[in-house]
Amino acid sequence: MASITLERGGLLGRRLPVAGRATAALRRLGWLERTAVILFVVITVALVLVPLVLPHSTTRAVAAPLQGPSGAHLMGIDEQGRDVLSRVLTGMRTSWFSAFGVIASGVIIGGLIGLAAGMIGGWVDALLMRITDVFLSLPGPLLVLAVVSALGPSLRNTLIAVMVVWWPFYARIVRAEVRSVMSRPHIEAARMGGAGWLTIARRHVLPGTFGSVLVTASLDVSALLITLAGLSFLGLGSPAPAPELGAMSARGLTYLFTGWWVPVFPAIGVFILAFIANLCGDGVRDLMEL
Amino acid sequence: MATFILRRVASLVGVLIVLSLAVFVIQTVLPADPVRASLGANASPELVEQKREELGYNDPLTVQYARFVGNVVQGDLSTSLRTKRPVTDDLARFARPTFELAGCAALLALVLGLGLGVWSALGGRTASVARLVMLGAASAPTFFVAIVGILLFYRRLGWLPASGRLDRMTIQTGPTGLYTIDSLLHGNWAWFSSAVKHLILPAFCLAVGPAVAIGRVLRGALLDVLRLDHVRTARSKGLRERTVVLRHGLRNALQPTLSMAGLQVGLLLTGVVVVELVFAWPGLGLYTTQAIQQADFPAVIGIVLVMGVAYVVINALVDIGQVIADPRLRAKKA
Amino acid sequence: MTDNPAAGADTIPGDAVAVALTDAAPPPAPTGPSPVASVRDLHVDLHARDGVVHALRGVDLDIAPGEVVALVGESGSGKSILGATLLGLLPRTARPSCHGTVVVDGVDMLTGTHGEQRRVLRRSLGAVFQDPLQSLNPTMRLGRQLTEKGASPTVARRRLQEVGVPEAERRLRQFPHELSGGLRQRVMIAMAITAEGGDADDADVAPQLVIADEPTTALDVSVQAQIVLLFDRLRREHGCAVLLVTHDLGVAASIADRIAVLYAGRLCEVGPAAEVLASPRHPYTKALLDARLTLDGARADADPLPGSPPDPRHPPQGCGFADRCRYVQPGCLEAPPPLRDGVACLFPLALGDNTDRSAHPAAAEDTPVRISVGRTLADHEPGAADAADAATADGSAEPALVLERVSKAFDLRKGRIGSARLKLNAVVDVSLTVPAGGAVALVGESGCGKTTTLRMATGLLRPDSGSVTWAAGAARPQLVFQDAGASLTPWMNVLDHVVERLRFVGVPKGERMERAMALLQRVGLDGRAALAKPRALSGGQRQRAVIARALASGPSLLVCDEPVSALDATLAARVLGLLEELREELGVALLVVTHDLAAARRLGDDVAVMYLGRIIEHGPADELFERPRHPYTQGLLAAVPTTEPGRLAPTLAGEPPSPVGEQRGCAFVSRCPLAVTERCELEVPVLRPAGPNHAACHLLR
Amino acid sequence: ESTVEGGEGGTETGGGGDDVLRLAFWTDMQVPDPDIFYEIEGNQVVLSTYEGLLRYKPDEPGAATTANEIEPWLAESYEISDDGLTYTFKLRQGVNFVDGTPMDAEAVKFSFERRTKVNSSPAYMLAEVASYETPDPATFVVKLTTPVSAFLDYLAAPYGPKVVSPALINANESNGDAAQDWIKTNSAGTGPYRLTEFSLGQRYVLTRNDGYWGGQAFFREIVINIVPDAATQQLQLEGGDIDILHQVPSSTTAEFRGKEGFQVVDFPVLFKTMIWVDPNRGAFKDKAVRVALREAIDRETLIPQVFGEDAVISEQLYPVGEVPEGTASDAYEYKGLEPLKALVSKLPEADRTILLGYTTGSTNDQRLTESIQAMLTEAGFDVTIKSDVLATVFDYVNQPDTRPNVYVGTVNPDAAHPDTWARIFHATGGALNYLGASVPEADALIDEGLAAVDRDEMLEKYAQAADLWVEDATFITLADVRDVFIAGPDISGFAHKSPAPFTLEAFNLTRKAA
Ligand SMILES: Nc1ncnc2c1ncn2[C@@H]1O[C@H](COP(=O)(O)OP(=O)(O)OP(=O)(O)O)[C@@H](O)[C@H]1O
Ligand SMILES: Nc1ncnc2c1ncn2[C@@H]1O[C@H](COP(=O)(O)OP(=O)(O)OP(=O)(O)O)[C@@H](O)[C@H]1O
Ligand SMILES: [Mg+2]
Ligand SMILES: [Mg+2]
Repeated sequence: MASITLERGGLLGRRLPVAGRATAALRRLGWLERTAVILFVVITVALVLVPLVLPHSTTRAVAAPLQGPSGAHLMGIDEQGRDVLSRVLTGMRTSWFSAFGVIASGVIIGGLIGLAAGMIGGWVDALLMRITDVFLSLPGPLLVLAVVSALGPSLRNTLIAVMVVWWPFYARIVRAEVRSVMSRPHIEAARMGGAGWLTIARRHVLPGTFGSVLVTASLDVSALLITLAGLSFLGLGSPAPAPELGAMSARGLTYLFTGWWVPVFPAIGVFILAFIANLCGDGVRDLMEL
Repeated sequence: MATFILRRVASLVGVLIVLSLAVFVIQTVLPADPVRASLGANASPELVEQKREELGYNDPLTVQYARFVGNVVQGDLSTSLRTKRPVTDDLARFARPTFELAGCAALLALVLGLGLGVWSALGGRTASVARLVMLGAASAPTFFVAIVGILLFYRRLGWLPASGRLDRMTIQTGPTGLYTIDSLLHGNWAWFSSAVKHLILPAFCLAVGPAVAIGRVLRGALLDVLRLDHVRTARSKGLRERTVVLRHGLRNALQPTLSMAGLQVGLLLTGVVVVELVFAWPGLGLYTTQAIQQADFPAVIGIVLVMGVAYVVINALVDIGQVIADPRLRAKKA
Repeated sequence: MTDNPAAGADTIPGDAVAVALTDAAPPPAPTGPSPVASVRDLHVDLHARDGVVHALRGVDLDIAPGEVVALVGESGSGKSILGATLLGLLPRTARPSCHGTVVVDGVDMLTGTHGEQRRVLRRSLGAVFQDPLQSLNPTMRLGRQLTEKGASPTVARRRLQEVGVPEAERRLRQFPHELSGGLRQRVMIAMAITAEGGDADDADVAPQLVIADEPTTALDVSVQAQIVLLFDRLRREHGCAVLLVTHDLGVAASIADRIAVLYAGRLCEVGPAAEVLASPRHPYTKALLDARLTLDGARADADPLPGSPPDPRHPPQGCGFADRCRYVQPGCLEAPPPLRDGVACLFPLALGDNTDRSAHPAAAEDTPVRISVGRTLADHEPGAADAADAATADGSAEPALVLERVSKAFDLRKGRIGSARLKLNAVVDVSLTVPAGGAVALVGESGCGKTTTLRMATGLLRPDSGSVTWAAGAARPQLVFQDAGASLTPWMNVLDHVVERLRFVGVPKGERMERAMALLQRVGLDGRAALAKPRALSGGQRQRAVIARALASGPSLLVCDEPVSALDATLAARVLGLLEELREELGVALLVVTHDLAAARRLGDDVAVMYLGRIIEHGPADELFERPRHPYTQGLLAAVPTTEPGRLAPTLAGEPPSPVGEQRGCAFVSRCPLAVTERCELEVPVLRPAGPNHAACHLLR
Repeated sequence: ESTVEGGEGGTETGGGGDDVLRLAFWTDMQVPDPDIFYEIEGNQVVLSTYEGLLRYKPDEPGAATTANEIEPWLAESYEISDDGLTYTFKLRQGVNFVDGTPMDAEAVKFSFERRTKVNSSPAYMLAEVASYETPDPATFVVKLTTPVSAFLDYLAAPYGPKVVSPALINANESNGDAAQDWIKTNSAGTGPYRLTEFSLGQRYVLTRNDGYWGGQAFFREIVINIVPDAATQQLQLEGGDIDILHQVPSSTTAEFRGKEGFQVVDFPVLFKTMIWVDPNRGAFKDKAVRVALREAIDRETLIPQVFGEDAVISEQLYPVGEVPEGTASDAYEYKGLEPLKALVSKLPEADRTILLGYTTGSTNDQRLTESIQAMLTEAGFDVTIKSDVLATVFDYVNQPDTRPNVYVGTVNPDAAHPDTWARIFHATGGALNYLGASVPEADALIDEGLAAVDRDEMLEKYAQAADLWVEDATFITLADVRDVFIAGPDISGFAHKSPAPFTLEAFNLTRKAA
């Protein structure tokens, strides 16, 4: 180390670009997880584009009811004469982004509460955590049932109800993470250097919670997909004819023996999404543990 | 221990208060007329009014709530609008099958979960099979598993029944209301085998999700624990690998696994509703759907309270389990 | 082993030597009975994420029955891997690939069946690992853990007594967390010396070989000395051989019969302990000895061992030490020198010659292949100097720090309902003054309140009583934390840390980057390290980064908590050197906490000794080390291992009592070797002048 | 606790012999108390265990229509005074209750009084009673305060007064509850079966009443399991674990109609599927829009598409057989979407957004709703579908601003008298006149009709009222639904009364020998 020869430009220029880091990270994953991460991205993009490529209307009859899968209708025609493929795709899109919505809200609400509790500590922490505990100990599905039966079944109401029971997970995780970060000497070091609490929160605490939040969130996607599908199956999602996977399966059950494709394909739709999400979650966790 | 119990009781009370308040608030905002719904279309307005008065729906909500709390404290959850029975009776009746189902499912989930977790953590070459199995199972919605199960085991193979708790037979109930146990107590084998047969499919469907969740957490925890120093110590003693894993690994990996198991209880509840619906299992899930359809508020409140208690109690049990599993916590939580 | 003193002077090209010796070399087995363990040409490759690590690259070693072999070397040299190989416990996640033979008790631990290996582990081997807090199963009672290997409860109890665990019967039913670290390590040792016996229920069998991997590193000096002696006693009583893995030559010197020095996966010197210590023949061994801090106050060579070990993923073709060796010759780079006559060097230092460089054929001239990584302390004008100008400018009379009778107690909230709340008196009535530009060292065992004192001194913790005064007008004292790595924000690179600190002190945006780079350069970090995340830095680099960050605020006082305890001797020496330079150049005062007495002697003008929250003795460094007054100080000094073989004679028994609750009388009574009087039991002694020192003991004349 | 739950006989009855009939309920019924029960699911239990003085004559399977003819039952004959105020019943002799006590005038009086005392939903049927007289054990006289033309229908209706055993009721009374508690799990009627097990959520068991006055029913036992899931029900039917299914979606009946080894039998029933339109707000304030809406609905294609063979296009405002054919016609001419489109295009933006409701859980209604949504969307409306639980639907009358603008439902009246239909669904303030339609002239007409002593006059009034409502276009009657049962191959003896949906005459059912 004869001398330090890097000038400023050179210094900064040597940071790996994000894309490069991402591929480097990807390379460290097993093939299965790597495929999943790629699929995750692909399916998200594809689902965004679904309305543009939808072969048929999701609510209007396009053919005689209850016809099996064929070249023209890959997943067949349902009891109302609608194209199952179009409905399943749209349903997948709704599920996928609903799950993200709930998680995003959970992360934001839970994150803020967890951060406040973890950083302030003392009675604020105690109070916030008691509140969180109460929400956490609410039997989620029951609350959803109650809320939905009160506000009427609609996707929005279901999502609100699920959000109500979902954020406490994040509040807990973030708080735990914040507490452990706060107990690390680097916080004292920053404070000793004269950092204000905002700087500490932003630069020295929050980034430390990203990892576990990301891991939890990515594993949660599948849990949410399944929970939402289950609620929708119970008739607690959007009312018909909205193409929702769980509800489609539930209603289609009647045709299990006359037109298996009506209930089965939506269920497979849920399965595929949840599978990708799960695989990805595992991948993210493995990555974070490195 | 005393602190622990006190704290639990306090949290239980808190949860119950919040839950019942929530239901009460919902009750006011709900655009439904439970009295009219229970009396039917032809009831005269006077009759409806009279019933409303009788049931106290005309009082201010605070009065209703105060009365409700007073009654609950005395163990009275009032009468279901629909079944016209005391809600406590109904709950006692419907809770038992659910308890039996959920209990079996929880046991099954634990066993399957532990098995899957250990297998996938240590299975060597077959571990990836275990992981795929778990991923698959974790991705299948309960209703899907249930449909496939019925199609396969009832319709195709005819091995297992698809609905109810028992074949039609005359039985002595009691003392527990759990048929598997009662039948054994009465020494009635036909009864027992029928009860078990009816239990298998629904319990399995209910168990799949939690089992996989437990399995995955256990796998992670086990892999972490097996990296720890004390496991190296155990290996240095020349113990069998199986002994090392079971005695030194598993127990120390139980902590996060139990936490996960506690969280799963919440999810089990959604599953219960779906499974009871599909398998015609006469439990709380069924009661719940019926009560909600009919805006049977006393029943809904009762269900919510019972489930809330169950949830808190189970989580307390999980905590106790954790303390038992880890002597270090004993010192802390004592 | 044939004695061949001429070998070292040979000028035969390395290749030829290697070939000749490999063909002809008799196994370097010690004479006498057949060895309990015999390692031959052992190569171990481990698969890490970023490549294959060649952890061991041809190691031959025999361990005779009843012999203590100390395996020493820098961090990463492969010591633990060798130990693990003997135990057949290489980390599986690293998919180890080995070749060579490792025969223990007749079974090859590389190729033997699992059953055979397990049998050897149960009957012939025992293992003790570094961290006693982690090495016992936290959820299993000690009795069960002790008998798992096949020993009967009777034997287990006896073993516990032998290793000096009081109340053995009760301990069998306890869990590890209920014991202190020292006791836990004793339990580990007790466990290591059990073995599956014959059929008799209380057959008292001990293994033939105990492999102890850094068994004392995590322990306090006083406890460390006790454990070392315990090993010595046990091997005498049970006749088991010990492979003692350690990075501390002092520990090795204390009990080892032979010392094996490992460097970059190869043994560079093996020999009787006395010989190796007295007259090392491999330049590396010599450098190691030179780098060692000693208590005698001699300020050793600032950097006897420049550079760092080779990257284990890409070991050099030739001698691994070549690029750090002062005496390197072209021949050294061609092939790894074989271990011949106990030393793996083509040009070994002459026997008995510990100092004369000219004796070495290559010493006179500078080697052309030397890779220059020398210290460049004065190469650049330190850019940070101006940040500290204020401190130096008025560094006259006003002390940098005055602590006056500061106390701190922590509440322990673990009381059950109804029981009284417990107080832990971490620091009691401590007074301390650090003069401007001065240096004070604070020493004491773990948990005696050193860190707490420092936190109060830097304003991170408010004392319960007493006052803390900083030099007026100067920047706040900066603490260099005990765990340097943890005091860096994991997701920020080093440069960001320093830049941020400069922002806080109001350095204009345009200047920050330059100032930061200058500072980093000053402490010896290059551009690559500047951009690395803390995780990617070595221990020494982290320490430097933390120092640079602290300097960015321009403090008049740098408070260092255990700055070198986590570092290898060579790295430690360099960091200490750096601190000394900073003090001289920047005029920054130092308050250094350490449990390493040698480091304290080297750094401190004044030294204060703490025991259980109080300062029990302080005075000028030389005086305190040469003529300690307090029995505790005396005991501490006696417990420090030196390289004089067999010198260790600790006088301190036991461990410090609990700091919880009210203290009556002298805290040291329970361990005091002097005749304790009633007054000692009842009255807390205060610091009184004792010669140039101050000491708190009733029994001082 | 050690009670016998599975039947008092104490004999094991296995999975189901030939003399056990296995049925399925979708959900638990309300209490099986004839003076409280007021739902549809559960009629099978109440009507198999209790009987009234009169009954509707059962129809044959496949009957295209029904006359809803009333016949004496526990009464052998009856007379009505000219002023329509006094009803005299001659009671059938030799009828015993399940407990063996004889059925006589006192018992009938006791039963009628019990209904008023319990004062639950069905009590309204006896609201106009002035007094009862029992001149002799075989004669029962009811005096009304005012003529009620529907009174005979009430007595014949499924929810009409049933005769219960005073001995049993008195014996099991506690705290003056008229044995309401006891009767939740027991029965006290004269019917061909008695209730022997009532396990909520699981199963109800009816056991043959061997002392039944009409003879002995074929099935020794009827076991009714609660099976809430359609697929499970269907699977169990196919697996032979259930003998008869009811209330199945039309797609399933369509499937089974063509299937070997199953019978699909259907009957006329008083169900009508119709559309309620809220005339009080938005687009549909304008009658022209309502008319255009009605004429945009092509019943000829819509009904077969949704119901298959399970419904026929509605021809009258009233359910089948309540008023003479040709009267109260709801016919209209299908004019396509264009007229509606034209009107919608003129509507203010805000009025084009409409809420379309249906009741949660009804598959056929849901499909119908979806089709109508598609149609309305095409016409230019912005349609949101909302499904509500029944309790919420009942509350629509109190939610004039948030309830749906258009509601699709399938409903039935308590009895075959037009008043039981008109008064709840169409009359101003009717409990199930969900969306607040009101034609005051029609209200007056049905009041006159109810008070009419002369049957023809009565029918005339109701028909006139119906014409006014049809003219108002607030109700669009779509279909007369049929009550369809799917049964295993060996069941026969199907008989069904049109006012009692989902219910077969338990006494008539038999199993053919295999
Ligand atoms: N599990 C592992 N996977 C990959 N590489 C490893 C693993 N364990 C050790 N190594 C590498 O093997 C080499 C030797 O490590 P070893 O632990 O034997 O060093 P050591 O001499 O014991 O050092 P220390 O004094 O720090 O304990 C190092 O380069 C280390 O990085
Ligand atoms: N925040 C705290 N709460 C409770 N007890 C504490 C706290 N910090 C320190 N202690 C206790 O105070 C005593 C002194 O701790 P301190 O960290 O100052 O010791 P130390 O001399 O630095 O030891 P070491 O060499 O192990 O770092 C210890 O017994 C410790 O357990
Ligand atoms: Mg090591
Ligand atoms: Mg410390």
